[in-house]
Amino acid sequence: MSRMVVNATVNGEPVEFLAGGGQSLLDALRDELRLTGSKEGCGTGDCGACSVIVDGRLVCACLMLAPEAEGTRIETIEGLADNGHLHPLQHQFLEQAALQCGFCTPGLLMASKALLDRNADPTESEVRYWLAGNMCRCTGYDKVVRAVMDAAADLRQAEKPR
Amino acid sequence: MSGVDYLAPASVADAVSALRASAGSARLMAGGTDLLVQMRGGRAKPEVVIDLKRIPGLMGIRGEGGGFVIGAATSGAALGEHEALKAAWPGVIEAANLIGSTQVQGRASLGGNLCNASPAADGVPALIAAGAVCIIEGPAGAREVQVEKVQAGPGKTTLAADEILLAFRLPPRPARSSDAYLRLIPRTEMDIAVVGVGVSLTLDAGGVCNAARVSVGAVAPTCLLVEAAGVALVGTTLDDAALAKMEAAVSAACRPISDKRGTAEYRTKVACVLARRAALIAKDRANA
Amino acid sequence: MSDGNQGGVNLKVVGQRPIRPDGVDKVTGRAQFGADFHLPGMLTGRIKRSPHAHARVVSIDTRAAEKLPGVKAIVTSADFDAGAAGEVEAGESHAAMKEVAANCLAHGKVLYQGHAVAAVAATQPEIAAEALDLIEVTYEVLPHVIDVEAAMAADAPVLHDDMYTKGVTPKPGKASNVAAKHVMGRGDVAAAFKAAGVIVEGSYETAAVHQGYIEPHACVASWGADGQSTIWCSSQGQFLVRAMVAKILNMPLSDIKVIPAEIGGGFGGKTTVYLEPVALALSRKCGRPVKIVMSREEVFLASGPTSGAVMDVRLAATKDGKITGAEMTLKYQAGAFQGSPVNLGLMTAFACYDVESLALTGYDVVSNRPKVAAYRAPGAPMAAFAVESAIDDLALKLGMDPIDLRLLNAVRDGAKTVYGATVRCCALVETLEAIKASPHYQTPVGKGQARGVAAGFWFNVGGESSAAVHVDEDGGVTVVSSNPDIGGSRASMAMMAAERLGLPIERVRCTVADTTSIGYSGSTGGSRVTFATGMAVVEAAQKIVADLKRRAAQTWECDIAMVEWKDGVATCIDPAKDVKPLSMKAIAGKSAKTGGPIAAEVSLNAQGAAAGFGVHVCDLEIDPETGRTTVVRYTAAQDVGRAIHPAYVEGQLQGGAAQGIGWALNEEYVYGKSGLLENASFLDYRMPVASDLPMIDTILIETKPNPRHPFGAKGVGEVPIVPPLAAVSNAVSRIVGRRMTSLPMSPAKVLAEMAK
Amino acid sequence: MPRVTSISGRIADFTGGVSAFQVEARTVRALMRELEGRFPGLGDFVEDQMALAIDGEIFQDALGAEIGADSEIVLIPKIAGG
Repeated sequence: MSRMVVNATVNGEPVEFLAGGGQSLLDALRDELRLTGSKEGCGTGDCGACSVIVDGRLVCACLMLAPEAEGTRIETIEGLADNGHLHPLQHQFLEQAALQCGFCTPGLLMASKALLDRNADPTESEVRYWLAGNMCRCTGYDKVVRAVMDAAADLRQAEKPR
Repeated sequence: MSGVDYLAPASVADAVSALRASAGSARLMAGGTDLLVQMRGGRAKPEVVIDLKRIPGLMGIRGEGGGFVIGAATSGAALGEHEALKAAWPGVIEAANLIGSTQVQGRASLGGNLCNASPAADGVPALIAAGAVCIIEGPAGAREVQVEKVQAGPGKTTLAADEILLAFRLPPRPARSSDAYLRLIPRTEMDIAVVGVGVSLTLDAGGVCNAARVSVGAVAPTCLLVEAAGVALVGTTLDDAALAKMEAAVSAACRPISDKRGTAEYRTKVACVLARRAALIAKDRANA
Repeated sequence: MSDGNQGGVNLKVVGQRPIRPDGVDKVTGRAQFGADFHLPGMLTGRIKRSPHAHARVVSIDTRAAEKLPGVKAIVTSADFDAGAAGEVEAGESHAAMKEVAANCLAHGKVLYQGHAVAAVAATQPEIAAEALDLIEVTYEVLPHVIDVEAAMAADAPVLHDDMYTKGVTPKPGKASNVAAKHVMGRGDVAAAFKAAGVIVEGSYETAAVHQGYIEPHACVASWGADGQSTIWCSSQGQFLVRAMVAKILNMPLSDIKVIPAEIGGGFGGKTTVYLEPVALALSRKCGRPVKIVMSREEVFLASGPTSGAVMDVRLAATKDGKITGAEMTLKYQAGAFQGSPVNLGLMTAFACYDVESLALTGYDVVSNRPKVAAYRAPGAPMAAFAVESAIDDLALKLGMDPIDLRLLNAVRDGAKTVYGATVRCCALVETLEAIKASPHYQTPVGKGQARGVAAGFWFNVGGESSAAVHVDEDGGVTVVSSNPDIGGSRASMAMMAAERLGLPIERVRCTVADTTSIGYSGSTGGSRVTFATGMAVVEAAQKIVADLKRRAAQTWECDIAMVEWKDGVATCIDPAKDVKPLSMKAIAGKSAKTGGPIAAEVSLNAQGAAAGFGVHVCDLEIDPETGRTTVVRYTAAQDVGRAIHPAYVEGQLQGGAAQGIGWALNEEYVYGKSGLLENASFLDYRMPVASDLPMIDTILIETKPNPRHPFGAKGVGEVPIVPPLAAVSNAVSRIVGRRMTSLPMSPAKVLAEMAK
Repeated sequence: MPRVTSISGRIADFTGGVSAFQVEARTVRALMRELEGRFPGLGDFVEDQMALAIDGEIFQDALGAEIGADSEIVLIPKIAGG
């Protein structure tokens, strides 16, 4: 089996790792880079627990081969907080109790970030459809949706010129 | 997945020669959202994966001859962000954007959707209805073929083992033309279509339909072009009688199976319902 | 007030909504779940599973696999201690360990597709996968049976030739798939039906459904050369894992340390073992740590689910709606081994209603499906679906408001349940009234929509728990809990300790201990943790308060009765003493001089858990041409005693409702003719996604705090999955115009009913 | 004397069909002993697999719980949960 050297940027840091040709990006993140915040709930792109942002696009890390990451810019949950300062989404998830077991939370947060990166003021329906690929079995989504909408409001507030 | 080699050729020629060199042990990958699932489940065991996304012509959308050429590996998300394409072919784009979740949209492509050859592929009925043409490259050079000629059965296409689907050509759009795609799934998202229907049509100045194509998915081993359904609409204003005739044609064309996703009877019934609804949406859009 | 039972007055922390102590780890990806552990030299374990629904294992040839470079160990059931018997408390019933062992690795026969037959540990995942292919299992395929009524038929293939129906006298002469018959009842049912003004009846069925936790089962096991072993795993009970592994591998409990990982959902499905004994057996064979993680397909094939059920119910009532008698028969799938929650179905079926005469019969039936595991209020949702549907029929027949009908029949304190308990601190009436008065119920039903109402009950339990409270030298506090935190219990533990100690919540942290670091505790299940472990926490905090007062009295040289503890400060109330109050920090800082470290551990067996009641209302619409249902508005009200952290209590109601809606509309195990599961994936199992649901409004009823808990808490986690099945189906039935009797109400089924 | 009934048909497997009887015991521990003495196997079965409702209150694994002279004891399946 041939393994190849992959160079990419993960959470702003250049990384180099060895990847098998058939290895998923998720396995590479978890097993090679030990970034275990991205979770495997299904391995088939149905649950979104492994959501990461690659070159600005939200993807399931389980549905991308590790060698494809060559030259890309990858954002994972480990990079969402800025130097120890929680992102407004992380704040709101905590404030609103938008997690119970917390297993789907990293994926939900990354998916929500990708949404707010392109839509500063999403409707409830837009949030729900955008997050349809992120399964949560604990919360019934109510508090998750509220947290995302309130984080959007926080971000809009922070953007306002003072 | 041991022993899998990953190749990312930068040109079509390199991809074709890699494909030939693999002697049948390679799989082409666009977004990979079907292939990786099959590899994980052991249903696909390629020795080589040829990633097409680094080939310029396979990615992106360009205008050509009044129509559009869509690179076969272009992601659904990129299609949805192309305003001109969306305005001309809203049905094709809504179909492409129904494939999987937001995450899957970041990867899944119409080319992959077609070549995966699922009878329930969301993108395919819309492309067939649109009259889209596939641009295919092989050792003998390029050829073009109608989308409806590509699927050969579940998981099978009419492409030769050493051919590569490069792009789709969407024809120029006459005035007062539009299209629509509808599917039925039990949930609101994330399901495979139980039935999918694409309708594309053109109206004349008086609102009479002068061209129409209807295609259905998940009701036969391949997505079908139902020519009689399109014929039923031509020359009408999509009145109840015409729609009933179209539904009868759709119903006659359906030969579904009963499986975990739906019964044969239900699929046929719903195909008619969706065909009528999609036709009316396309009509409204064409009038708009 | 000094430090007595605070009940509901003057609470400063309890009832607030602080951020959970483990929150930051969970939103930053740092929380370590079962699959996140990595040890040096660790091997990957994989399980070889049966491709058949029912077969005799003729032989297992592992020779070729053993020769594959990188393969370090292979185990089969021969590697388990053959004498493993005895029983360990688990899930909804007592699991016979022989059967748990045979479920972890098949012994003689495979009883369902996906049943584990062997396992391998190898240096790389790819090698482990290749080794699985090289293990050659020869099967003699046997006829299979999937559905519960087919399994009960006289000519059905029998799974266990030593299974004779229990609970029938005389003992049956021949083995069958009916593991047990249960009968409960009281009064004179025949007379009730004879005198009835109205009778309604119906037959119902529900599909097997999976708990659907997003985290697949995962563990790492490491066996030491001296036999001392460590297991890291996500489970609902580290002590339960230890007990089961010890029995299956015939090891002393003290040689096994189980470290609970963060758990990615369980809902009852992680109250047993699948992987842990296998991983430890592999590690024992090769001396290296072994990690096994299930794929999602394996989770569906070989863990969970809960029983599908076939049910008949018949109600007798007076013309003004008083239910006077009921008959019910429940047939529950147990999966491959006995132990469906049918008993609990019988006990809960009419628990919301004061019905004089009852005749209830249940059957526990094995078939070639995965062994069922506990699932949130095990056994109750299906029975409630049948009963609440029948009550809706009664309301329609009598032209009564469904809430008024339930109010007329609702149990109140002092009522006798069919299972012998007397109802106490029950707020079902208040819960029904709250729904009736809710903005939702007060809003007219939308055009083209319908509304369904249903109630539900769960016992909630207490049981064995341990907790410790440690006062740090700076006056901060660490609470050590004995229960895996599945949905925020560290927050409620810390809050209860803070409340009793009079500290701000920020000064109290909470951790979950491994099996060597705290006394025994039952699992996180049965809605028991906030009640029982919470009781241990509060008692430990109470001991700390007493100790702090003693130390203050010692410092001041006064009588301890003259010391008051309030807001985290000791004050001397002896007017003769002129001393400054002593803070927690001041006392803790000098603890060495007043008797040493300040800590307390409490282990107890909590009695006095109080049952909970829920009432849900659901508005929905149906596409008349496709049969697709859309839930447009949903409200859940529940009798919660007192909400310690209301946001997490609301979350329990919302999550339970969502699971119940999935159960009602789309979730099911689909089997083909060959007895194989056709939808072992999230894609085709169809749990609700965000766009499938509306906001779920909640109403917490706190009028009847549980007097047996220091702050009045009742369990809350399980009740909310009981009402939704019928709340949804009652609404669907009203639109369809016929009683929907079969779950899930998938579009095709609804359309077919509408066409009738 | 305290009176014992059961809602579980399983008890009949041990009692030969008897479903209600009186006992002398004044604690749960004594009750288990008495059940085992009268119906071999039943005491152990109840102790391992059953809970008790004593005068309407449920006790699980509570051998020390007291039984009044006129108590009503119902043997019920143990309740756990999910």
